[in-house]
Amino acid sequence: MTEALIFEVSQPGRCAVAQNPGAGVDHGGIPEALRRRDVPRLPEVSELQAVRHFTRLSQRNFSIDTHFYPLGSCTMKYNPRACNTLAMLPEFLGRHPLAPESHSQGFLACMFDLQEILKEVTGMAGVSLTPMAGAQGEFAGVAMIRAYHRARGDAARTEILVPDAAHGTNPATAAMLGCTVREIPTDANGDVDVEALRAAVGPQTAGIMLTNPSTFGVFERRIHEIAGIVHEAGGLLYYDGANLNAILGKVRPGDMGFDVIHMNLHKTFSTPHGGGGPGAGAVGVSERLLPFMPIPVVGRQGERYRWLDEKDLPQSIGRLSAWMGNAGVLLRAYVYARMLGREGLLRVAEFATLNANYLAARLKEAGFELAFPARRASHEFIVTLKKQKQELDMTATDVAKRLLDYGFHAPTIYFPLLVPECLLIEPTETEDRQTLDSFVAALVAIWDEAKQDVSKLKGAPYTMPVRRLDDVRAARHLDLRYQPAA
Amino acid sequence: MTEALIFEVSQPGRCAVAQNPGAGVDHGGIPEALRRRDVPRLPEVSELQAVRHFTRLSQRNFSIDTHFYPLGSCTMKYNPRACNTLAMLPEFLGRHPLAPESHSQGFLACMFDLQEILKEVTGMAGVSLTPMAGAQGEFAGVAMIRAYHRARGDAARTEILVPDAAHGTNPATAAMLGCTVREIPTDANGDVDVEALRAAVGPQTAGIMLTNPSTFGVFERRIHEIAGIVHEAGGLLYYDGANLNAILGKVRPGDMGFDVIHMNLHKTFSTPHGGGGPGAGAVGVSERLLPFMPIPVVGRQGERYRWLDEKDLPQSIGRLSAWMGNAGVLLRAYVYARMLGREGLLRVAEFATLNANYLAARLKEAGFELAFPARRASHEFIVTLKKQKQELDMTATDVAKRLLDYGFHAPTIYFPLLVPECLLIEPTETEDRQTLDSFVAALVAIWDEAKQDVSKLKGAPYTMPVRRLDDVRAARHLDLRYQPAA
Amino acid sequence: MPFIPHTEADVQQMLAAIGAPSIEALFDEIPEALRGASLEKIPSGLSEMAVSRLMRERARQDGGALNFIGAGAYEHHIPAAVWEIATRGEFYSAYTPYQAEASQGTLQLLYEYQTMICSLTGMEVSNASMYDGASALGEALLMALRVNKQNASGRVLMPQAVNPLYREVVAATTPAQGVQPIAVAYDPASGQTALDALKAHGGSAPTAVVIQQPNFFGVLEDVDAITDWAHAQNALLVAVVNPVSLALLKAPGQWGAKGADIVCGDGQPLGAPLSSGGPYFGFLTSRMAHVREMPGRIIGRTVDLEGKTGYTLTLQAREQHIRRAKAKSNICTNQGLLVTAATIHMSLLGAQGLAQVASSCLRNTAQLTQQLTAIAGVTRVFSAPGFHEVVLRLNRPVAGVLAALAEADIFGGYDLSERYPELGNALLVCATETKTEGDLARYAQALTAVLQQQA
Amino acid sequence: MPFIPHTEADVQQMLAAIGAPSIEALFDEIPEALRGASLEKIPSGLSEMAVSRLMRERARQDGGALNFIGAGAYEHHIPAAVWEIATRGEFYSAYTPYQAEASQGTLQLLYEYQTMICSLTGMEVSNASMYDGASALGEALLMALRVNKQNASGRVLMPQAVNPLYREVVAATTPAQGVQPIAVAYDPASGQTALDALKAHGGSAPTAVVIQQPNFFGVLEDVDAITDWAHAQNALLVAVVNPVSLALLKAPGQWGAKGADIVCGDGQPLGAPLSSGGPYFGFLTSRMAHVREMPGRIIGRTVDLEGKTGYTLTLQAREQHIRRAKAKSNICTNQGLLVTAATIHMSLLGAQGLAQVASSCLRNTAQLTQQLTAIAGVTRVFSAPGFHEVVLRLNRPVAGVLAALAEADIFGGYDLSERYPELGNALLVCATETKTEGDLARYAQALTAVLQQQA
Repeated sequence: MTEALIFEVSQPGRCAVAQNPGAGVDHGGIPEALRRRDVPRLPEVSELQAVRHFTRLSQRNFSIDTHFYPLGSCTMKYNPRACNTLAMLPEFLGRHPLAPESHSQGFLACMFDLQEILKEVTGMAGVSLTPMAGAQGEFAGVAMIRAYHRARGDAARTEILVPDAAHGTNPATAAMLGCTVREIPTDANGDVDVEALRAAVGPQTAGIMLTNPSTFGVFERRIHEIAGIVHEAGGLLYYDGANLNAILGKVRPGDMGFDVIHMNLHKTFSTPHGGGGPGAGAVGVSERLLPFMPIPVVGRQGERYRWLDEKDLPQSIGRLSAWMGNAGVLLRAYVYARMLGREGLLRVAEFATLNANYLAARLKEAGFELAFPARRASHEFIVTLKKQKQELDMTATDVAKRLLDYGFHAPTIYFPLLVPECLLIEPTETEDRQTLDSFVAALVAIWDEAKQDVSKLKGAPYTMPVRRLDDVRAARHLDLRYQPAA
Repeated sequence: MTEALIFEVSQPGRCAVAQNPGAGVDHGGIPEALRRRDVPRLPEVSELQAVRHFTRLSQRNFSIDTHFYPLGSCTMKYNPRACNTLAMLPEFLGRHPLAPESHSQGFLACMFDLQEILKEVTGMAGVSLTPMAGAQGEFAGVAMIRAYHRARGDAARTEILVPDAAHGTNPATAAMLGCTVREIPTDANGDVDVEALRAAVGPQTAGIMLTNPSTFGVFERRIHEIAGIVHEAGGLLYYDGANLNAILGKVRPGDMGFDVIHMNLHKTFSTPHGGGGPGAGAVGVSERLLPFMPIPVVGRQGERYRWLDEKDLPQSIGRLSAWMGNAGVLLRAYVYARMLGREGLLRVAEFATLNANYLAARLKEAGFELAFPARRASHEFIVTLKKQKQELDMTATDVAKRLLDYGFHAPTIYFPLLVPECLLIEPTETEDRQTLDSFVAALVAIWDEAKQDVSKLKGAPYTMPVRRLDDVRAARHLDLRYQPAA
Repeated sequence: MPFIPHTEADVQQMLAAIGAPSIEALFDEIPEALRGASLEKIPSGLSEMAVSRLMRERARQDGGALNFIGAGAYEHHIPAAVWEIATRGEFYSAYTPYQAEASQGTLQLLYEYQTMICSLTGMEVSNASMYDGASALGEALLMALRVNKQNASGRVLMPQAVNPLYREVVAATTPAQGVQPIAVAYDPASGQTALDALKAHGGSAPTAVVIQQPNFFGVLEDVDAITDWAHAQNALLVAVVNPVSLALLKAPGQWGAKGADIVCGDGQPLGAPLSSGGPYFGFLTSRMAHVREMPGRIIGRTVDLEGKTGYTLTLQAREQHIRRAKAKSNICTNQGLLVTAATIHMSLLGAQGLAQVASSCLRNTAQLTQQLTAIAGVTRVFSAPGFHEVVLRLNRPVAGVLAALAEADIFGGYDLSERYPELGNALLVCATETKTEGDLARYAQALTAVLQQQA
Repeated sequence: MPFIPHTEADVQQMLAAIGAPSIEALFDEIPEALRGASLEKIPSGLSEMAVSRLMRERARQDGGALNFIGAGAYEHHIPAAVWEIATRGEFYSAYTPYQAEASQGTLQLLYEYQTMICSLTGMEVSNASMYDGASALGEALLMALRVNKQNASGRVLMPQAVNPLYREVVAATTPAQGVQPIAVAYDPASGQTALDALKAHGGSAPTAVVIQQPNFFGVLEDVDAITDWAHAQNALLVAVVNPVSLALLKAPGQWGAKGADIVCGDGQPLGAPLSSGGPYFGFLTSRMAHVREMPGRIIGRTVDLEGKTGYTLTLQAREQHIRRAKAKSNICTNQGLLVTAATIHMSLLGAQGLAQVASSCLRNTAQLTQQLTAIAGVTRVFSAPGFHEVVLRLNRPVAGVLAALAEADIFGGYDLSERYPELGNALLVCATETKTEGDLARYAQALTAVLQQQA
């Protein structure tokens, strides 16, 4: 059944009375000319109508809490409910960002502890928690690299190197900071072409942005050599933490030679994705970048915690949000980290990797082609349907849509761009083996369906609230808000 | 898709580690002979598995929050979410029932206020909140009637009169108190046969249990006369509050002459039904029954609140629960009552009645037969499908099951027992007119389907997680718990 | 009008469809003298904002103390997931699953619950809940009376070591149907219900023998011997148990040679917050042979018309809405949502987690006992081993000590002197897994100070 | 192992399927020297029970004060339903809706959000959120630079009456792409951004003019005149607004003759708790003509292959995952869940409710101003009418007064003296609809006492 738009069930004059503060409407001293002339089109519904509408809408979503969600590069692992409950304790929700430090010691203690935990797991010298998502963490990282070079009078370093397999945010971020982007090719085994890198570096090199393991789901084996080349050339190394779950507790970016890292706490530290956010993109830095961290940071003096701001970090790249970024997300990450603790954090990468390699082995055994069959999978791996596309016209999209009917969210498809008809599959450590086995069975069944009649797949999905949607039409005939028929 | 039993996804040795307090298992000083020998069959699942399983199960329910639920006699109206949130404030959840009064003033104030509100809306002299559901409220009521007669040395009064249309709990309750039950017939207009009543009363009469409006959805017009007859005969009048929503703020049972009443707070005061409970069956009494109220009750002395127990009410019928019944439900009812306030409570019956009469009028207009066409509907009304059964073999069950496919919960069917193929429909005041119109359209459409081919209905539902279930098999081949194949 | 969606236009159009001039006219069958309550004493409605403020302030009045009271309601950790899921609208705002096809979520969950509670108690059948432990005991005795045709006297041997509040509920609710509880003394040294004390009533052809394990004093009873003795008298053995203790203690189904006949208790320790005493839920399990005498709802597994597995209410012919005055009980609404929570709770803990919780409770109470009895003027009363509660005797009246502790925001336990005056200044103390070493030390220090101060 | 479901048997069977001798072997491509972090400084894991205790204790440290700080984050009542629904697993634990067919819930909701926020701001297109108000302003200026080909200087007239923290974020994030903010003074008497002050920079061919309504001081700007003037300069008018105020204030789309070009702000007042500053969300709306220059995600309505209505991400060619270095922004993850909450919040309030909230805020702040300025040593600074914040001047340094109030658990407002030293001992105070008469009186009494004490 379709769910009507909430505007379609609105009735003029209706409202959820208990939500009105009770007093009437007046304009106080607002001058006539500045007053609103029309009534905004907000829903006019009862509380029950709103509750029912949005509860029903929620049921039209896949989510971790309801479905296996092996979306590569997104680390869709279980979001412990306790993280939500505890981050939403009334006192935390009620704390104004400008509350005095005397009334903020509980919150600041959590933030300070989280900084320390993140320093330890990444092997970095300092952490700032303010970036509100991975892309903003990247921004902060590149901005710090720029600030570092400038502070040394080395203003010519404006080029950022990016492997061709990098996330789109990497070049987009470099561009936002006015850097030029130079792509470095990847070899057939998924490693950066070190010779090409060597040829690319120079006095213009600000740094390199690297995801390790890469978006191909394999670990960059020559990372030490790469670090040496970039550092020798005077550049810095940026670690894109999107794939941090693959090495958490196993390898530390600081130990690999990185100068700056962002962490997607909504991936690796299991804060919820919320249907598109909020995230948190904390950044960690090596000693030489400490002065440039975005503010505010939390410091400790004896038993008291306090904010560090421009007065403490005069060389800071500044503020990326009005206050402490997505503080509520940071609280969730903190609770998660404390529940895992040292032992738990040491095991994350191990079991994420076990699950990925198991799933890869089972799929390979079932006849699927791995993009990098000679490599260990990291926390994720790539299946290419090149062969099935040629032989059966079964595309990655077809498989993705049909998987929904089997009760599984689709893997990431068509990314990384360099692998044809690819499925980037990330099971995460929180899924059990039986679920992985069922997923293999579903992919095998879908392939069998394609062998019988691929048109079955082309029509998928069949069991969702809608059949396959027309994206082209959406872009051509833009319909971006409800407007009642005149 | 089916949802496996949680035992079927269990794996030996698996558990949700974060929920263990951490220390190992030991038996302290428990003697060997008293120790458990086997391991209980509880699920062995990860936290994600449990969350996913029960979240998915939840989606296999209809509920007020997702569907119109016009279940007659059950008053399925909107359960304001604030009632839940506020009743679940940590301090309320954490309060031990035996906490000292010094640390209970907040809770006791709420309970005292609720007693006062319920006294006012029912017109009774006293209220005890302890009964945990309607049936226990009935028990308390009849027990008080018995205790009253006994206290007056009138031990022979052991007969309870019950109209033939009464809820099943009425005779069942009377029986539990060792009373005999005599049924009083109802006339063609749904009123109690007053002459039969007059003939039935006597020195054996303990009292009469009456729902008004009755389960036929019509108001007992001769209630004053009935009260006179029973009182004159020395009996007391018990008001079954199941249908209190029909008169809330409009007519008070105390003003009608009732001596005792139970209220289903999970109906009239909109606490949730929870898939079967918990409820709350507070009882209200007239002056003469005050000494017999179940304990505890909350009293006020100056600014302090305190428990009243056997020391204060030595003639009490005693305790029905170890403590204050379903205290958390009572908090919800209290929040609801405060949000409605005087004005809101005055309007409940008005709009519940408006909705019922509107729906009845629309269905009548569409050709459906009302069981009591000459009467005003109260908050609910009855459609009889006698004609459709005869002509098309369309039964109340068929309509009920098919309605599910149309996205509506079924009305109560085959109750009251006296009306053939009946649908007892209670829309409640919180549903909007558009929803009622859609419900009419669905019933009309179903009738049309039956005219085309009634077998379509016999196969319903089609869109639920299961098709029509075999209840006979369930009762014959009892399968009441999971036992793995040996 | 809070929660009423009608616009003025709606009202007019609806009245027109009805053919009534006004809403008031819809009440024209009600004698006019009765109409028009004014509800003067009820204050005006509050917005959700205002009522939230009020309730938060009232809640704050009651919070913040460290609790060592048990006495039938136990403070346990409840996983956050339990109530986040249980209060989802689909569980929270659904009715009793009369339309099974649209209620498979609740029904399957209840079937899973029945499986779990049967296994925990070692029994074959369970209903889908009673109101609470006390009312479950009452229903169990009424059921025993229906089942035990051989000894239908209604006499029930009821140890005084059974929770006194449960005994009061039994006294208030069952005698009208013929239950006659007979008090059985406990041994003042061990705190156990001695077999000899039961035997003293053996001649009376008891219908049932009740035994609570652990008993109200936290003391472990000799359940095997008592069960066998009861069966030798042709009495049914009705067990009252704490479900958390069953992670470590012998399942009632295995007591003695033949096991208990009916098992009941309060499910509160399985995921229900203390919440001022409710809502909790009662559980009740028994043997398959007695299923038709059980009160309350029961869920069965069946198939749909395509042969697919599904779940439904079954054996409804026992219930009041069918059987009316001849029903097995008048219970209708039960405590479904609490069972929902308990089922999620048990799934998250598992047998392993529950055993750890029980062990922690044991350890904490043992440690607390050690610390408190090290204080001058505090002694342990009973000698028999116990579970997670202990009776201590103070050298002065308990009420004053508890009041002084409460001023330090410590709830020191339950004062036994009112209901068990023979025990003197006796205090029932409980320390569950929620208590840290710091908490225990805080109690010990506070008690030391209070006893010194009052000395 | 918290949250890891593997049994020992699972691990062994999985390794066998992989053909690896151990989990460690799966990392054999990583140089050995890098492997084996010890994480020594991280404490051992806590059970959920233990971490709950820890967090509750920390939360308690911070709670209980009465808050009169606004300054960009506003305390409003949030209906209970908002977060009970927004934190349902299906919203909470879903990803960005890349698979549209399995994400219709989120997508339809976002389409409804776009409709609401367009209507509130009087604009034609909205994206599905930015990080917060400050970053939304940054993105709005970058967008202005892309849109305004005529005046591509990058110079942006930025009144000092715009939230200083927003200006700092703009300074940190936009100059690398060519934005040059030019400070524009406010009128020290009225608190408004005077047209004359803007005109002083008129010759510089500004790309955009920013105006915040109400401005950081809570003062209402002459938006019509400024908008018309900006357009006369061929500059885009970028509006920063408080969405709650728009229930009473003229929609930016109607400012001046042609309306604002880009509207942004912080959505926090629409259902996001204060929560130490985040997560909130930024909104950004504009005209249809500029849609292809908008940053962030946009949802469109379309049909499925049966012609049924559905919703999907659209215009993705603007975004980083497609366009990479040429994307309109690097934003990827946004603040979806906050938009979910805001959409539910706006639905529960409606235009009527929002107008009542705004009116209550106005009244409360006016009443508080009256009470506080009645105290000796307290005066109002600006003459122009305002919305729900007000600048007061004290007769002594603000910091000490605020510290003394905090000791009485009152947060008295935001100390302006650091960022606006020219205003002297100036304090920015806010009283939203959450404040009762009692609260206002409590503040006034406390301030009286503090000023007397410190006098």
